[in-house]
Amino acid sequence: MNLQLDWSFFTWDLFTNFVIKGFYFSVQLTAIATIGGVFFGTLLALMRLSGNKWLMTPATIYVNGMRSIPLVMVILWFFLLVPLLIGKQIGAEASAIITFIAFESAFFSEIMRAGIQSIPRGQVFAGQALGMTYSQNMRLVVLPQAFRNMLPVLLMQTIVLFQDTSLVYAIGAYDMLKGFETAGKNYGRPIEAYLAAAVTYFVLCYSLSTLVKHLHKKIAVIR
Amino acid sequence: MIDVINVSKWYGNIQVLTDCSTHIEKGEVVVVCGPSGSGKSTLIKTINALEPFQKGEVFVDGVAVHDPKTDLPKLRSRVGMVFQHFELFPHLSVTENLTIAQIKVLGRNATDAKERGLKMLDRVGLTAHKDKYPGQLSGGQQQRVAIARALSMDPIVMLFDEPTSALDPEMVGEVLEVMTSLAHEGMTMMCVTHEMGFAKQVSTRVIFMDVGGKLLEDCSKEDFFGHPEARQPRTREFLDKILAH
Amino acid sequence: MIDVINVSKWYGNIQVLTDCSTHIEKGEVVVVCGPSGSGKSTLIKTINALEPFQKGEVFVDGVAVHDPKTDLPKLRSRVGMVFQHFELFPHLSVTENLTIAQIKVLGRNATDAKERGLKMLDRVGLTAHKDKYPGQLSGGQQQRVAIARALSMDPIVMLFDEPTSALDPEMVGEVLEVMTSLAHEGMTMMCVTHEMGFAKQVSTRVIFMDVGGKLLEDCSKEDFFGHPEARQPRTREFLDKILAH
Amino acid sequence: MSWDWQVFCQDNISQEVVTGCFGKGGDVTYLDWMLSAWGWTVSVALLALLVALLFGTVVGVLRTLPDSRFWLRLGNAWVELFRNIPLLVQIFIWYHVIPAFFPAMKALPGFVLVVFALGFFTSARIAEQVRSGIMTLPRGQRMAGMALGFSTFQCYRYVLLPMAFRIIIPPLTSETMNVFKNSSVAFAVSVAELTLFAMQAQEETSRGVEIYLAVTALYVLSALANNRIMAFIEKRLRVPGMVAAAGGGH
Amino acid sequence: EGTLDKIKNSGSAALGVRESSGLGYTLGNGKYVGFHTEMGERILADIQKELGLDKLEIKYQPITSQNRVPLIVNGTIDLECGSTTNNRARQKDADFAITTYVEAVRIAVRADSSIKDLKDLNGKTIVTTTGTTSVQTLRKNKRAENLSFREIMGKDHSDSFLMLESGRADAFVMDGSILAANIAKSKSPQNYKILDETLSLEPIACMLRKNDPDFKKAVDDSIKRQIADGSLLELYNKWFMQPIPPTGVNLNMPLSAATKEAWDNPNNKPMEEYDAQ
Ligand SMILES: Nc1ncnc2c1ncn2[C@@H]1O[C@H](COP(=O)(O)OP(=O)(O)OP(=O)(O)O)[C@@H](O)[C@H]1O
Ligand SMILES: Nc1ncnc2c1ncn2[C@@H]1O[C@H](COP(=O)(O)OP(=O)(O)OP(=O)(O)O)[C@@H](O)[C@H]1O
Ligand SMILES: [Mg+2]
Ligand SMILES: [Mg+2]
Repeated sequence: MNLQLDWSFFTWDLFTNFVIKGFYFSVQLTAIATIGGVFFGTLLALMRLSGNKWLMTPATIYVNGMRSIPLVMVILWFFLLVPLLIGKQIGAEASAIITFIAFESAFFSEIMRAGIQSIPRGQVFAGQALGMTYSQNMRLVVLPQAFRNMLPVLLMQTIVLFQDTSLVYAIGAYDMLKGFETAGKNYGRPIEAYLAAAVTYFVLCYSLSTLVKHLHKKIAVIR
Repeated sequence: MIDVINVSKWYGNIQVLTDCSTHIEKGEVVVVCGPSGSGKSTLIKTINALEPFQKGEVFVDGVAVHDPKTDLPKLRSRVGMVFQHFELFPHLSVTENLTIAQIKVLGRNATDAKERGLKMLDRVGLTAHKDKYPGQLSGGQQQRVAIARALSMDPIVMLFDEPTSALDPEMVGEVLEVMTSLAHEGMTMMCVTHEMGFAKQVSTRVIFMDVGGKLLEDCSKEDFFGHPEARQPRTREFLDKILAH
Repeated sequence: MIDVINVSKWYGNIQVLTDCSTHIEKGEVVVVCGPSGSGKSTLIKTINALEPFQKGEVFVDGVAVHDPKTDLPKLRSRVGMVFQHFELFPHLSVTENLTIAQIKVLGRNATDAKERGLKMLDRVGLTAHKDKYPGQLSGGQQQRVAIARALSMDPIVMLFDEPTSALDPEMVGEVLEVMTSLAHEGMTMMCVTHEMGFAKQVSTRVIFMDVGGKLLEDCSKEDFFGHPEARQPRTREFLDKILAH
Repeated sequence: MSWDWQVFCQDNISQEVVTGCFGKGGDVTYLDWMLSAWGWTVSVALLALLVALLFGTVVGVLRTLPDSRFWLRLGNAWVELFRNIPLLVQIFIWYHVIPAFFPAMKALPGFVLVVFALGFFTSARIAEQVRSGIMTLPRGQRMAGMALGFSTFQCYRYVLLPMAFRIIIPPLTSETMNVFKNSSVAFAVSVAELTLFAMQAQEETSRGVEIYLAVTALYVLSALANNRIMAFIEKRLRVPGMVAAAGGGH
Repeated sequence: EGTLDKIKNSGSAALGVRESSGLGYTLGNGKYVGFHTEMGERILADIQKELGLDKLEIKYQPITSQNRVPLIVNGTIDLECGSTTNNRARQKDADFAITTYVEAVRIAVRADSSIKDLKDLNGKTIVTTTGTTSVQTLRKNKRAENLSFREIMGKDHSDSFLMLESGRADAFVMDGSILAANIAKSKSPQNYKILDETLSLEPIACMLRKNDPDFKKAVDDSIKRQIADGSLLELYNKWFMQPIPPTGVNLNMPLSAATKEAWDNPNNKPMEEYDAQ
């Protein structure tokens, strides 16, 4: 074994200088994109399930298009094209947030669509039979159940999203992985930096998924 | 109270209701039976417009169900419906199941809704379970809650779609009991069921449907059970089969 | 042929079988009934080791089911089992359903297996459907295929777990008919069922279980149905309920 | 910025436009290069998918075995390990850290390592899907198989997996699309695939927009082809008479 | 609206900087340093004076080799002082200030290596970094000298260096300043050496938006001022001849003849014209 690790550079200062800022950004981006993605994703899912051609077709094209382009390309395109379209510059951070919401909406819409379809048709009938309108039925009966059913899958996508925030390197934004990388480069210790990143990501993502599993057990629909 | 006039329905090319007509008076208890896939569920669902149909007319308490201008949610809120698989909302407690539609649809305030809901829960004998979730109840209990939920909307008519066929045999009785007492109180009811005991005991009329959604019989229970010779061959064959074992 | 000796089983702290003992002779037809959750399915599944148990002994044709050294797949291949929800393999055609276990488990060649399978299919009257998939059959037909599948393994005993309770009422008859003819041919059978007509007609013995997996009754059908006064109160209550409607 | 699509016809050394757009006699135009990069992308993705399906199925099955704590734990550990660390970091570890412990691995080209890294990463997700596919099957199916005398292996082979795979084809389609997209990390270990091509070619030609557009189009094309193939498989495997494969009802 | 007006109106300027290159890098926490980074700050200070602004806020925007040209074109950054080679292709999209540093593409090997010049690379494995002009340089030399070697590419410079360090590659071909920086920061700098041979020369200059002659003149004037009063040389020595943060290593890279030549005759010739020499 010829791997000598040198952790001497790995001080608290380094953490506060390089990693924390990226961590905040990653978390912020993940949180905003998850909330926005679930919201718009649900709308897209409802459009796709509406049975109305004028709603279904654009939603389907949007979702399938977004899902077939690598995220890093979406980020780049968004960053390059939107200023040309609106004739005004938007910052890397804002651009990243908008891109992630737009991109994640496509993924969350697929998840929510499966979730909505997993609710037995009888539930919809029951809501209707009680006199609920379409939107009441969705809000009070279908979506709460769909959301509970889909929580584990939503979680998995959120973990992917948290890891994918590293792709913002393409437009010069700064996330947690970038923090570790930059530190590793400037101190000439990339292996140590990557190992630290692996451990940090693992601990964060694993805790997150454990947390959500507990939450899911709590709010899961008792059948 | 309910008028079904020449209703036909197709799924694509397949006809599932053929020229169905019937009339139900206030206080009548009508049992609908027939082989699987004959369109019993479809027929009963046309009455509160859960199933749209292409031809014919349905009136409930004078309201034209087939009219696109009719406020369907409002109509449905006045027609109680009970399903084969209960369809309680599993993410809501029993009390919430009983009150949510009263509050969101009828606009009752939470206190009134709860009072009304608990009264109906008491009627089906389940007050003790008011804070449980549907998943924590047995099938028979769930179905009784479902009946209470429908009743708490103060319906003018109750529709039942095979309310006991998903139940363990021991629990069938407790649900039929609630239905029987409802009938005795004068509730207008339309029930899809194969419980011939119930039909014999409480129904005023029996409708028999055959595949393709045809109403083969529509007569009083006395005629239906008392004069087999006057029935169609298909009806007799069906009755023989289900009464045999 | 089958010996169940002091079998007990727990899920965690909850006891689901309590000291169950019974003995079934070759050619006997035993009906098991009792309320939901009383452990009927669990008991019947201990016999072909689908449910492990912590205490007691089970012998099938002299083979010790509880012995860790027993070749369970081999034992199971000699015990036919029919489930409430048919459990045909939906991705295989009827013929494939009938032959796959013969080929893969018994090692028969494809021609023999097919011959045997089709013979059994004929026995349940479904030869015409041999190339269909389970999803294309009605419930009653699926259950009959399931019986044929079990029979084509040449079982020494057949276990039935509520074979008719998921069926439309009209189809119950056709399945019971097959079972009845099997019984008349001398097949050893153990049936969990609530079809009391079937029990009265063909069973030799009736076992009644109560919650907690206790065998409350284990007597001849004449005693069970003919002498209600000699039965336990719980048994009488149960019989009253399910015979009432 | 103005368009300049001629850039693809340039020779990658002299930067001169070649007639016919394809290089002759060992010369390479950017178009040649891009097409070969596409080939690498497809190769990495397909091989990684193979690895992922293999390991994902095994691990997914391990996590559904009745009463076997050990295998369950092992399966869970596998999934958690490979899905909670960013792919890029995993690749780095495969390439730089693990060979330090096993020097023999240094001889392996980046291509092989990336196939395994991407394959294992994806296998965690496929294992989840396989597991949930098996779990959605009615419990009675396993019972029925065992009652007929199938061994556990036979039960999975003939009864559970054929149905589970049919059920999970839609999420599996998404996953295969992800593998194509994720294959872009292969650039980190010097596999000349599309992303590496894009980064390098845009640097050399300064026609970033044209290069990225073309590369995006190739990714979309791959996804589309992938989607059609999966739809074809789904159709071929569709069981007659079965509606709502996901085992709705009971 | 010219860039000068934009700066005047907004009271701020966006400076494109590098996060880890020989001429500019970050200390973390939003702090960017290095020879070209500091030079860029001085240029902006001169512009502030010229515009008569009390205050000029510098917005640092870290850039990568993939996005720097689009960022200049779409106006995210006003001036980029990182390590961008001035070449003809880029000149179609952006303008360059006068050359302030002439980079020599060179070869780094392990100290105990028998490789002495380009020809010794025959049959060896060479690493370079994706998205750099060195890849092209290497490719040209490969054909010109009729060499056959295996070429691998690191994701970034530290990755490439790691491949040299771990023995996956026999040589690392890259800009001299980057090689020097990576060696200096490594665990044991004495284990590596940079060969004397120069594979090509590349002029490095600040980049700015095309067709903005006023802004270009202001930038060029400031650089000329810095050359003339010797402050640029001082700055050079600060970053290349003295210990630098964060670890306090000394790169020890005296001013090259080519860079000196560029300072003495301010110009913005693209890379292609250097090749011709
Ligand atoms: N969404 C649908 N698309 C096509 N055909 C349908 C649909 N829903 C129902 N059908 C068909 O309509 C016919 C009538 O169905 P319906 O559910 O009303 O029968 P039923 O008498 O209630 O049967 P069961 O006793 O099984 O509940 C059946 O042949 C059924 O296959
Ligand atoms: N996997 C399990 N974990 C915990 N408890 C279980 C499990 N499976 C069954 N039980 C419990 O064991 C008891 C007996 O179950 P079993 O299915 O044998 O009853 P049954 O008599 O067949 O009922 P039914 O008529 O509903 O089929 C029930 O109380 C049930 O809740
Ligand atoms: Mg029905
Ligand atoms: Mg049971």
